[in-house]
This record gives sequence, structure tokens and C-alpha cells, in this order.
Amino acid sequence: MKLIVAVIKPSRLDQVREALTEIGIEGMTASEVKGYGRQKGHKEIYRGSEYTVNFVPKVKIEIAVADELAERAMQAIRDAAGTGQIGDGKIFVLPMEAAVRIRTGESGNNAL
Amino acid sequence: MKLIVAVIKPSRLDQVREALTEIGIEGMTASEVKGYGRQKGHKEIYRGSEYTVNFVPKVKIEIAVADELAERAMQAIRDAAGTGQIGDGKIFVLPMEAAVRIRTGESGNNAL
Amino acid sequence: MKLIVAVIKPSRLDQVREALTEIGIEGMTASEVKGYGRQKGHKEIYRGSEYTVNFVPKVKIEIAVADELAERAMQAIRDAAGTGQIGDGKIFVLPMEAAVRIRTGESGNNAL
Amino acid sequence: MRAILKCGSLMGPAGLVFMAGTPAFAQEGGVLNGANTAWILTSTALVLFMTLPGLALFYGGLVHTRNVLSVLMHCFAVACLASVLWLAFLYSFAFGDGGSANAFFGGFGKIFLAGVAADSLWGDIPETVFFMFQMTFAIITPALIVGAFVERMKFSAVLWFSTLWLIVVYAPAAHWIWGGGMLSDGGLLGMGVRDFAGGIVVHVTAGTSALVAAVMVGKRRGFPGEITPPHSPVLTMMGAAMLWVGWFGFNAGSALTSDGAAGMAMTVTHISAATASLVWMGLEWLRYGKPSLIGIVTGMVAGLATVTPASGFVGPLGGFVCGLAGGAICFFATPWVKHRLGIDDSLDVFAVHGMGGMTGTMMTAIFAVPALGGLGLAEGASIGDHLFVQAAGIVIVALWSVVISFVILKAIDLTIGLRVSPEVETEGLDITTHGERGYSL
Amino acid sequence: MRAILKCGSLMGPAGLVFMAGTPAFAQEGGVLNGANTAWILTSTALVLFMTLPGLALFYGGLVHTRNVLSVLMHCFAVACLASVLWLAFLYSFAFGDGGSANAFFGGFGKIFLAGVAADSLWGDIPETVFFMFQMTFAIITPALIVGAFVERMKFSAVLWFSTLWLIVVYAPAAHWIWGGGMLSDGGLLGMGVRDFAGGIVVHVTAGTSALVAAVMVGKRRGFPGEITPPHSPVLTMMGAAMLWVGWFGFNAGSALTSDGAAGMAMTVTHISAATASLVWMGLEWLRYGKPSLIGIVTGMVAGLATVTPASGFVGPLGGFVCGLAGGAICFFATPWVKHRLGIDDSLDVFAVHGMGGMTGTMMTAIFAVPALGGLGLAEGASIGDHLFVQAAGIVIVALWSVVISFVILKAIDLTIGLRVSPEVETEGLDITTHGERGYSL
Amino acid sequence: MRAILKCGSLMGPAGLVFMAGTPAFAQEGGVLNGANTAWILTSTALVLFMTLPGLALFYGGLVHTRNVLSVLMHCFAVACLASVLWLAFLYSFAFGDGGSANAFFGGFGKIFLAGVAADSLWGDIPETVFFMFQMTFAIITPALIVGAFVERMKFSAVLWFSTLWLIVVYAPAAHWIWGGGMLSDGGLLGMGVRDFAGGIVVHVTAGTSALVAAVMVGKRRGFPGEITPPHSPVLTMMGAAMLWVGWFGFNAGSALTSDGAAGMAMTVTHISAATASLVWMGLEWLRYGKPSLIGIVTGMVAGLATVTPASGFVGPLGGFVCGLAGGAICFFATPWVKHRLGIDDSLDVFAVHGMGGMTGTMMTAIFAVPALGGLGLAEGASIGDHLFVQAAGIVIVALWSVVISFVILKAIDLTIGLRVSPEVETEGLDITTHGERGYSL
Ligand SMILES: Nc1ncnc2c1ncn2[C@@H]1O[C@H](COP(=O)(O)OP(=O)(O)O)[C@@H](O)[C@H]1O
Ligand SMILES: Nc1ncnc2c1ncn2[C@@H]1O[C@H](COP(=O)(O)OP(=O)(O)O)[C@@H](O)[C@H]1O
Ligand SMILES: Nc1ncnc2c1ncn2[C@@H]1O[C@H](COP(=O)(O)OP(=O)(O)O)[C@@H](O)[C@H]1O
Repeated sequence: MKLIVAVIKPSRLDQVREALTEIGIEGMTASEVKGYGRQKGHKEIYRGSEYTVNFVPKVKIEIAVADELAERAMQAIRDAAGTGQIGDGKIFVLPMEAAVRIRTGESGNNAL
Repeated sequence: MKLIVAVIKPSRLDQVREALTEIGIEGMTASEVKGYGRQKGHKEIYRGSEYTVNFVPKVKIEIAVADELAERAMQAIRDAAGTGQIGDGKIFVLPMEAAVRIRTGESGNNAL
Repeated sequence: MKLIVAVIKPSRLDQVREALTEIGIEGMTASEVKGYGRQKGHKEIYRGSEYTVNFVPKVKIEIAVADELAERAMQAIRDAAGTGQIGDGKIFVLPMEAAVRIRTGESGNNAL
Repeated sequence: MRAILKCGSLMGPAGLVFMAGTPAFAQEGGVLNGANTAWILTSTALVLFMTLPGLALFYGGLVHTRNVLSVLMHCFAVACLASVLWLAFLYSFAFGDGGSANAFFGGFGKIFLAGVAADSLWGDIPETVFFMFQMTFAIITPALIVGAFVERMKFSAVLWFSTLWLIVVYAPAAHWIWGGGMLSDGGLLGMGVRDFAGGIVVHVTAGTSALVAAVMVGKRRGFPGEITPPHSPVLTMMGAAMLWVGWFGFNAGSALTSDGAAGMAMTVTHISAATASLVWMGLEWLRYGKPSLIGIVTGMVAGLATVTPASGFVGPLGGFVCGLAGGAICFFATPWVKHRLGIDDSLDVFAVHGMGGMTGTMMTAIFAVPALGGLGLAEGASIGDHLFVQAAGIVIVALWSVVISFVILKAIDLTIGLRVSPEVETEGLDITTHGERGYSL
Repeated sequence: MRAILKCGSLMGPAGLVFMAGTPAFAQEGGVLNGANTAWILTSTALVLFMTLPGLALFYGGLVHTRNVLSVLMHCFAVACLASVLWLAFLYSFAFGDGGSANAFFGGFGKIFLAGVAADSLWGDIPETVFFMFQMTFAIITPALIVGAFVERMKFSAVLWFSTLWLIVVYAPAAHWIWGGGMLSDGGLLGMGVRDFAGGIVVHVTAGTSALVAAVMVGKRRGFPGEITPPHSPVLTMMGAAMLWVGWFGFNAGSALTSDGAAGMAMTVTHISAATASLVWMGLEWLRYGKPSLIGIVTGMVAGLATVTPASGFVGPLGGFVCGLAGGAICFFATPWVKHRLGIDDSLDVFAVHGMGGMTGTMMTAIFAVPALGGLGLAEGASIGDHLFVQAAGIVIVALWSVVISFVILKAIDLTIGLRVSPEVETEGLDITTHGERGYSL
Repeated sequence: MRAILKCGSLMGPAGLVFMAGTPAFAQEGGVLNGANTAWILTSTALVLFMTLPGLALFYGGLVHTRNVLSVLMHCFAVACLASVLWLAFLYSFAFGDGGSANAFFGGFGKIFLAGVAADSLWGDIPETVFFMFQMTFAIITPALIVGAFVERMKFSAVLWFSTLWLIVVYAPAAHWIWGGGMLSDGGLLGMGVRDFAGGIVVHVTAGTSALVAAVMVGKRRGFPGEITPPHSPVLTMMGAAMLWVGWFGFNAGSALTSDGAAGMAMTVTHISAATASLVWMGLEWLRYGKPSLIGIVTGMVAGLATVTPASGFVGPLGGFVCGLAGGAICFFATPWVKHRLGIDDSLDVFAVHGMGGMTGTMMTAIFAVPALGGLGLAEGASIGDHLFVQAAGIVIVALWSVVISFVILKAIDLTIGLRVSPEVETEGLDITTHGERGYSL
């Protein structure tokens, strides 16, 4: 199993969620994060003073998937999250050794 | 070492923390996340219009543990987090290559 | 590639970010988390009643790096995040199998 | 002895003064009444409080976090703009003497408060106080419309629209009904439209214009399926409570006196608000299973909008029935506009203010009857006469509002454009237009 | 010439009118005083503001995020309910003329404001204004009790409890002390209990009933060890500040006049609030090492509750000592109730309002003495006489409140149930009962 | 007949009463005016509302989340402290009769309100009401200074500084200008400094002292590069709106009458606020490309501070020009202080209040001219005479404020220390000093 970690633009969350459900992925966990990267933060000006905001709001999605689904999931995310602009985000894939569904105790791919 | 990632119901956080300390795990990192899964989000109705809330509030706990503790930790989490209802959450186990305690520079299991 | 996960004191975020950019790491993802560890939470007293706050505010930084940068990144984080006090935090290193830049589709080290 | 006297344009917006039988009440030309002045000074503060921060917070809590500041900014900037315009010429257009054109227009005589000194009187209060009190109405009315186009209208377009709308819709409507124009006593409809505190002048103009604006600016992206819930019912409740308190100034202040007329107006206002809140809560509980905070406070606004035109003419029973009717009608109108008509009047300005204002305006005709606890009909008039006049007043003002709003919005659309780009809408107006974020917690 | 005249039930809740030596002050039957009316209209707005949004925010900030809306909802719905009930019959029960049963009960004569017209007077202000002013007291009193059972009581039970409590506890208590009933001048205790603005009628009734409610509804899950800190001291401070400002209407409005009586009441009110705030802050600093915002604002409420009964009878020294005593007594009472008695009176209604109200009621007897800057004792009465009457008043009303609250709560428990299920409590009332969340940031 | 009469110290802070030609206005010694009393009671509530919660929220929203409670706490504790000190002796020092030293100091005669009874009058309102109204000014002035040293000053140092500053800076300044002292009519400068509602007494004292405090306490860590944006523009806007509404009490209340003088003061106040808001918004839009909410509300405060000294002397034109000038001058002064002077006057107290107050004080001399719509110059005086007197007043009070603030801060620095440790500053004052967090959402 893999844990796919995608950092995307907040406004794409719903599209990504839909794209994933379309290919049969029914679970994911999202969180609000702050990203630092090529898409530079911005300056806010209050009363004539500049305030540097280094981090940009992003959403991180974590999706545990069976190995065979990983590729398609990545593709789906790319398609749904891409706007072609700097700051579209990243997808990272981590190996995952085990998964358990707390309610039933099922494990492995069945737990997802 | 393993990194155990558990996504649980927010109201079970304290029980899980206690269950883990009981088996000697003294550290963990929690964060507020939004979960999507079989436990469907809900509809909120404002002024007669339905608003679909797809994501459900969850808490994610990350616990770095020595390999030998992983099983017991998973069991402790299951016991403490389970309510038997849909949405109880998941436990994922990731392999971890290194751990360092920033303050002392200790590494490996000593860092946990 | 590695995914470095560092849990640090919120007030050190900017130093860590700067230390990382100095060694050429131009991207990272931060989030607010709550930590439980040796640095105990605190008691707050309201109207004569004690309220136990078990979790301490922390910041989690995730940095995907090429294997060869991992060591230096860890060192940079340690130097920048350390205050020598309990609660300085941890660094965890996870193996990472793939990385993709959503915008361009670049993958591997090029995606970072 | 109880009598309702219709007063000429000199006597103010409410057009009505309640007379008690004692010399203390006698209104002699040119004598200042300090007590009335104290109450109208206070009422002015209360009505300003309704918009800033009341309405701004009420609206701000209902939108997505990424647009909260833009809503506050709309309300704030519109309030400032309306104030300066009011001084510059709106007051003159609304309450000046338009000479031969007075039926339609108040003229230019009081531009920049020309001829108004600190000791000038309007009735028995200083004209500056009357000027200020009325200004707060001109502030809140365009701010109400903001609810129709939040989260997507260009800021510059909001400013242009509000400016033009105040000039061509609000000032005339206020003049027609309160400023001695064609809808007041002796005008087009004979005995005059009864609108104590703005059922037509404020709520019908704002409500119908809001509907037009919602159509012209278009739906929010993702409406209706993907709209997110109110980001902060806490803010909304806070704003609602301020609206309630401030509305005491709005309605009881419209008596322009500190006496039983104000007291009764305050009473019926409060009763209608409380009743409509409970009605909305109850209907929601029955129909959707959960009584919500957003629901109860929406009911409150409905009750207040409904009782506004009636508040100086009806008794407690009238207030109670305004609450019942206003609460129920607005409750059903709200999803009807959004889902049946498919109009994204985002914060339900028409369904709540427009429908409430119309309902109350009609009920004024009925519950003014002494047998129903009201303070009396116009001399020689029947309920039917009043119903006709009230309905005619609504129709005339609503038509005017709709047509003019359409023209203004069309003109803006063809020049600077009404709407932000999809990217800006997705990103949120706060950061893109105003360069700020609502919360950095 | 300075004289304190006790006035019959006609003269209103404060039971006291301060007389100056000039005709301008003379209270002649049937002549409306516009200035007094202006101040009571304003005071009515101020006291409504205390509950909505003041108290609601004050309480809302103290609970867990998952229950913030339910607290706002309790306050809002109770306010609406109390308003409609006040019109329907509570006002009559409290301030009507009960005929032969008048010692206990105000009768049915003023149901739905029967016989009250816009020009009816109460003393020298319109009766509608007096009605509205008193209504705001009936709104805030049950809302205060909400603090005892937040985060766990069923919403329907809250509504039933508030309704029955207003009828059987509040209206009688108000009648007994302010409405010419058995505890006012000439009644059971001869010279009458002195309760200027509600030390007994509001704070003792609410405080003691809260204690009963806390016991009957039971502790919150996890109390005391696992209760979380106030989720937003910012909201709480905001609400506290609104309470302070609104309390000027509460106490200085209770003079029912716009004169030195109101001025002195406002002065002592303010001094007590400021003093008690500093006392609480100081004690907290000494005892726990940190002066907290929640602490200082709690001290403020304690000071205000304490000075409430005294505010029309004492001078600046009295106000200052009320602040000292109220601040210190409530400071120590708060953990005592929670930890010694083990009662989860969650937001400390008894410790702050109950204890404060009692303290102030007793101090009224002492600091009314002219030598201590007070405005005078009843003719021929000693401090001891007053102390006895005040204590008797407290005991009678407290007992009544406790017994009746117990009965009402028991009845509700046996029928619809008082408490939500553990799951609902864990999940939070906002989403489960009201279908909303406080913040989606 | 329009005349401006300078009244002796008896007649109150504004030093001015506007007289209309009718008996209703005649001020006869010793007769209470209920209407004026009603308005000043209301104004007192409004001005308290400006600080609690107005200013506290306005400031609280501008700092980092980790310090929000400390800001609210500063404002709250300073308000309580000022209230108790005002009763104890500040009122006497400011408005008492200092006998032979009266030019400098009000004496000890009214300590703890000695000799002031409920029926004592100040002009034609109760002295208690005057006392309370003025107290609210003494509350807000030190609270304004808080903005200079937020996020880093020790809480105990804040309390000591505020206490000493009120005694040695505020009370004398108020006495000099409003209490019959050396800067009022007949004093040092002959015809007296004209400061209707506190351009000098409040804004110049606070603004200049803030500058000194900012220098002495030192910059925040990381200033200017690493300072974070305002954590909650929502809170700031809320507070700003409350300041606006409350300012009606501040300026129009300073008339001490409920008449055209109050009405005109309210009018010019409002116009200046609205105009300055738009000016700031416009300049920001032009210069930085985005009109911000923080910007528009800062403009509002600038407009209000500017018009404060002028509000009783000028007409609508004066109000408008105060808005234009105040908005523009403060807009440019703000970055100038921070970046050119390099002073971390964190929330821009000097640039907004200090500069605004000075600008308005000078403009008072010009726009009081009847030809510019003003209410008139002093008898026999030219604009030049007034300009000189106004400037001299500013210089004297500013110098006094600067020197004394320096001495007080130096003394505190050498004893208990002014500033928290770097660790505490990094961690935030909320948790370290007050043991609380602003939000636990
Ligand atoms: N090395 C990295 N490790 C972890 N997260 C990263 C890394 N680089 C970028 N990110 C995340 O991806 C987001 C987008 O990256 P950025 O460089 O701005 O644009 P792009 O994705 O177009 O290359 C960043 O805001 C950050 O959250
Ligand atoms: N494939 C997945 N990857 C990551 N997180 C998941 C996945 N599936 C579920 N989750 C998380 O687990 C939570 C619970 O899952 P859900 O399917 O609702 O119930 P259950 O745990 O009972 O099967 C979800 O809200 C989501 O946060
Ligand atoms: N085993 C663990 N797994 C995950 N996170 C941990 C673990 N132990 C500690 N942490 C995180 O590291 C933070 C610091 O740890 P703590 O034990 O308090 O101090 P130190 O880092 O000095 O040993 C904790 O607040 C928690 O967020």
C-alpha cells in the first residue's frame, strides 16, 4: 500500500475529491497547511508598512491506496489539481506497511 | 522504527492519549483534519437551502514508535478509539528511517 | 528521496525556513499541530478552577528532499530549531518513493 | 382624546405625530424640545450602530471566510459614501422643497446643508439632528442590498452602484413618501402612503433592487450545490442582536418624539421581532428537524422589517400579527427565491426585507384600525382605501426601483464591469481585492 | 431639601424617586415627562443590549467551541420567549393590580396590554415605555440561569424551564417587591424590601435557581478534571464590556427619571464594577500568580451584580465598598461552589450573581445611611430594621426560587427529560441540536 | 440671534454653550434640565462603549494572536484603574477649584466626590452625570496610549505608567483647558484654547506620550521586517464601528446640552469620519493598489480625532475639511513615523491621534469663522489670534506630556522594568502573563 500525500491549492479540493471518487477511491484525509515554495508568499500592506507573508495557504490530502491504484490516483490528482500556474503543488508517495480500520479491525487493502 | 498515523474521532483523542501513555508511549503529535469516507458528511440547512459538508472533523495522531511497540500501540489505539460506528477511523503504519531529538541530538529509538 | 518531518516550536518556524533556504531547499509545507511529550502541557486557572491543557502548540514541517540533502537538512533544522529546552521537538525521516510536480508533471528530484 | 394628525413635510419622515392632551406636548413652531432632541440624538447613534457594525457582521458571518472582509468593507465604504453624498445633495433631494417639481424631487436648496444653522429647527428638533437621523437610513438602505451580490461583485462597481442608486432611487423614494412628494398626504393617492419607518422607503427599495442586482451580477460559482455554510454564525448572531437593539432607534426614533408614540412603536417593534423569531424557529424545527441560530435570527430580521412601516400605526396586536405573518411569509419566500426562481440573492435580501416590508406595509392598513388596537385610520378612510393606497405605493416604488436598478447595473456592466474574474472569485475577494485576510489565528 | 419618598406601586420598580426642590421635578399625575421618557427609552435599548448580544457572548466565550452556538441560541430563544410571554401575561402578573390577591399576584387585568394605550402613563412616562423597560429585565433573568446548565441541557427543556420559571418564579417575585406585593412598602415586612434594580428580583432568583438547575441537570461529562478552558476569552470580554455599558440602563434606568437619582445610580454602579474588577484581578494575581482577562471581567460582573440592589440608595462610598465586598466574596465563592460543594454550576451563576445580589442587598441597608454617603433610611427605621427586612426578603425569595425551580425541573425530567444523551454531549450541542458549527475558518 | 458665550469653569468641559433665542434654552443657575441630563447619561454610556469594548477590539485585532488578550486586558484594567482614581482624586484635580493655584491644579476639594450629592448640579445637569461623563474621557485617554507599546510592555509597568500619567499629565491638562486653568478663557493666553471635546486634552496628550513610550519601551522584536499582519481585521472593524458610534457621545455629548449645539457637533463629527475614511481608502488604492478594511477604518479614526477639538465650533464645511485634511495628513504620517523616524509606535497612536488632534486644533481657528460655516470667533479676535492660541496650547501640552511621560517611564524602567523578556515576547504575553489563550477553536 501507498500513502499518497498531495499538497494542492485550497480551491481545488473539491475537484480532487470528485476525481478520486470517480476512480473508486472513497476515503481521504485533508488538512489545512501553509506552503512555501516557488510561488512566493505575498506582501500585505497595512497603513503603509509591508508585512511579508512567506507561507501560502494550501490543502494537504492524504490518501492511503492499494499499490495498484497509486498510479491512477496520482494521475487523477494531477488532472484535477492542475491549473498550470506556479503553486499548483506536489504529490509525494510514501510506502505504507499496514492499514487497519478501527471499527472492524480489518487490515490491509480491506481497511481502506 | 514506525510512524503510526491514526485518524480518529475528535472526541476520542483523550482516551487514545491515555491508552498510549499506559503502554509507555510518552510522545505524540495531533492535528485537526477533515475526513472523507464512508461516514458521509452531512447536510446543513440554512434558510431552507442545503449545504453539503463533505468532510467530517477528525483528529490525526502521529506517533513514532520503536518497531517492537508498533503492534501494541495499534491495539491500544483501536481499543481506545473504537465506538463501533462508521467513521471510527483508520490506522496507517509507515516505515521510518531515522528519528532525532532536536534538543539533544539523540537519534533512533532514544529520540522518541 | 526522503520526507523529513520536523515537529518544532512555533516561534522557530522562521529560523528553520531560513536555514533550509540557505542550504538550497526551496520548498516545504508547514502546519499547526498539538504536541504531547516530555514538555508537559500546562494548567490554566479560570475562576479558581484548574483546566489541564495536555497538548502544546507546535509546528510540523514536512520537507521532501533528495537523499543526498537529507543529512544537511536535518542538521540545519537542528541548528535553527534548537533552544536547548525540553519541547524543542523531533525530526523524523521517512522513505519516499515518488514525487511529482502537479503543474509540470516533472517527477523525482526535479519535482522538489 | 386620541388623534392622529398628518403633518406636512415639515413634520418629518414619519409624517405622524402622536398628540397627548396636555400643553407639554403642544408642538409650537420654532420651539426646540430638548427631550425629543435627546431621543433622536440617541436614535441616530442606534441606527448608525445597525449598519456599523450590526449589518456588516450579520452579513459577514454568512459568507465564506475568504470574503468576510469584503463584506465588511462594502458596508463600511457604502456607509461613508452615503454620508458624504447625503450632505452633498441627497438630503436636499429628499427633504428639500422642490418647488413646482416637489411631487417628484426635493430640489437643490439644501445642498451641503445650505441655510441650515445649528439653531434651525425641523418640527421641534434641530434640523441637524433630523438630517443626521435621516442620514442613517440612507446609510443602511444601500448596505442592505450588499447581501444580494456578496462574494462576486467588483468593489468599484459596488461603489458606483451605491452612489447612483442613492441618487436616483433612494432620494426620490424618500422624497415621495416622507419629504412631501407625490406619495405623501395630498399627493397622487390622496391620503398618502403610510410608511412609518421605511417599509417601502427602505425595505421595498432595497429588497426589489437586490433581486435585480442578484440577477444582473449572476450566481456565485457553484450555486446552489457547492456553496459553503455560513463561516461564522457567531458573527451573524452578534450582528443580528445589534440590529435588534438599533432598530429601536429606527422605529421608535421615527416618531421624532420622546413620548407614548415612541413607546408604542418600540413595543410593537420588539413584539414583532420576538414573535417572528419564534415562528421561524418553530417552522424550521418542524420542517427540517433542527432549530438553528441562523434561523432564529433571520426570523428576527423578518419580524423587524415587517413591523417597520406599521410601527407607528398599530398596537400590540398589530405587532404580534406582523411577527406571525412576517416570520412565516419570509420563511417560505427564502427557499422559493433561491430554488424556484433560481436567483442567487445570496443573503436573501428580497425574501426577508422585500417581502417583509411589503407584508408590513399592507398590514399597516389593517391593524391601524382602533378595534384591532391600532392608532386609527385617516379621517374618512376605510381599510379598503388604505389597502389600495398602500399597495399602490408599493407597486410604484418597486417598479421604479427595479427599472432604475436595472439601468444602473447595465450601465456599469457595459463600462467597468460588474463582476470579478472566476479566479478572483475562487481565491476570495479579501486577499485579491483588499489585500487582507479575515483571520490569522 | 433632600428626601427619599417611597412611592406606591404606581411609581415603578425602583420604588423610589429622588425629589429636587424645584417645580421641574414635581411629579404631577398624568403629565408626561419627555426627558424621563427619553432616558428610559434609551435604558430599554441598553438593557436589551445586555442580553443580546452581551450576556450571550459573555457566556458563549466560556464554553467549548462545540457548544458556542447552543449558548447563543439559548439566550436568544429565551429572550424571544420572555418577550412574548411578557406581553401575553407576565406583565400583568407582575405589575397589574391583583385586587384582593395583590400581595401575591398582579392579576389578569393587563393581559396583552389590555387597556394600555400609547398615551397611558406609568408615573410620568408612557406605560408602554415602562412595560418595555421591565420586559428587558424579564429577558435577562432567565438568560442568566442558562450559565448553570450549558453544554448538556436539552434545548426543549431549556424552553420549557424558562417559560414555567418566568411564570411561577419571576413574575411573582417582581410583583412582591416592585409591583406593590407583599414585600414592598406596607406589606409583610412593613417598610418593604429595598431592591433598586434587581439584586433580589433578578440576581437572587437567577442565582439560586441556577444552583438547583446545576444539581438537577447534573455535572458535565468529565467535570471537573477534563473540562476544557474557555474557547474564546475574546468573545467573553466583548460580552462583558457590553454588560457593563448596558448596566447603566439597568441601574440608572431604574430611577425612571433623568436626573440626579439616575446620575448617582450610574456613578455608584460604575465605581463598584471598576473596584470589583481590580479586586478580582489582584486576588487572582496574588493567589494564582497571573491576572487573567477572564478573571477581571468576572470581577466586573460580580461588582455590578452586587451594586444592583443598592444603586439607588447609596453614595460613592457605598458603591466602592460594594465593589470591594462583591469582588472578594464572589472570588472566593466561585471555587467553593465548584470544588467544595462539587456542583457544576458551569458558568458560576450562583457564585457571582447569587452571592453578589445577596451581598449587595444586605449592604443596601448599611450604606443607605447618610453618614456613609447614602440617600437615607426609611423614616423611623434603623440600620438593623433594614438589615432584617433585607435578609427576610432574600430568604423568602430564595426559598421560593429554589423550591419552584426544583419542582419545574423535576417535572421536565420526568416528562421530556432534562439532559441530552452522552453521545450528543460529546459531539457537542451545536451540530447535534442546531445543525450548525460555530466557526468554519 | 446666534452667539457663542464662553462660560466659566462651572459650565463644563466644552467651555461653550450654544444659545438659541428662546426661554427653553435659558440656563438658569440651579435648575436641572432633564433633557440635557438624558443626553449626557446616554453620552456617558456611549463613551464608555468606545473603550470597552470598542478601542480594545480595534487594537486587539491589530496585534498577533498570541497577544490579543493582553491588549484587551490592558484596556480593561486601565479603564478600571482610571475609574477608581477618578473618584479618588483625579476629578478633583481636574475640575475642582484650586484656589490660588487654580491656574495649574484643581485642588483637593472634591476628593472622593466630597460635597457632591445626588442633587448637586454642574450647569444644568447633575454633577454626578458630569463627573461620569468626564470619567469616560479619563478612561479612554490612557487606553489610547496602549497602542504604542503592545506586545512587549510588562503588565505591571502598564498599570504604573497609566496611574502616574493620569495624575501628572491628564488631570492637569484637563484642568488647564476645561477646568478653568491656565489655558482656558482669561488665562495665560487670554481668550483661551478652544478644544471642544479633547483634541488636545485627549489626542495630543495621548499621541505625544505614545511616541515617547514607543521610544522608551523599544521596538518589538523583528520590527519592522518580521512583524506579522493584524491577526483579525474583523475584530478591528468591529471595534472601529463601535468607536464611531461612541464618538457621537464624545463630541455631541461635549455640548452638555440636547439641542442644536449637540446636533451640529454630531453632524460635523460624522462628516469628518466619513470623509477621512474615503480619503484614506482612496490614497491607499492609488498608492498601494488595494483599498483595505484596515485602511478605511484607520482613516475613520483619523477623521474623528481631527474633528474632535473643532466639533463644537465649526459647520459642515469645517467637518468636511477636517476629514480631508485629517485623512490625508495621518495617512502620510503613519509610515513616516515608522520608517523615517524608525519608531515602533506599534498601532500608530501618534500618527493618527497625535497628528489628527493637532490638525483639528489648528483648523478650529480657521473654520470657526462664520463665513466658512463656523459658529464664530471669540469677541474681538481674528483667525490669527486664534491660530496663535491654539498652537501655543498644543505646544505647552505636548511638551508637558513628553517630558513627564519620559520621566515616568524612566522611573519605571529603573525600578520594575518596562519590558518583558525576549522569551516572553516570543511566546506571547497572553499565555505567559495572563495564563490564557485568545482562541481554542
Ligand atoms: N520540498 C518540498 N517539500 C514539501 N513540500 C513542498 C516542497 N516543495 C514545495 N512544497 C509544497 O508545494 C507547494 C507548491 O510548491 P511551489 O514550489 O510553490 O510550486 P509548484 O508546485 O508549482 O512547483 C508549496 O507551497 C509547498 O506547500
Ligand atoms: N483511503 C484513505 N486514506 C486516507 N484516509 C482515509 C481513507 N479512508 C478513510 N480515511 C479517513 O478515515 C476516516 C474514517 O473513514 P470512514 O470510511 O468514514 O469510516 P471507517 O473508518 O469506519 O471505515 C475518514 O474520515 C478519513 O479521514
Ligand atoms: N513519539 C512521538 N511521536 C510523534 N511525535 C512526538 C513523539 N514524541 C514527541 N513528539 C513530538 O515532539 C514534541 C516535543 O517532544 P517532547 O518530549 O515534549 O520534548 P523533546 O523534543 O525535548 O524531547 C512533542 O510535543 C510532540 O509533538
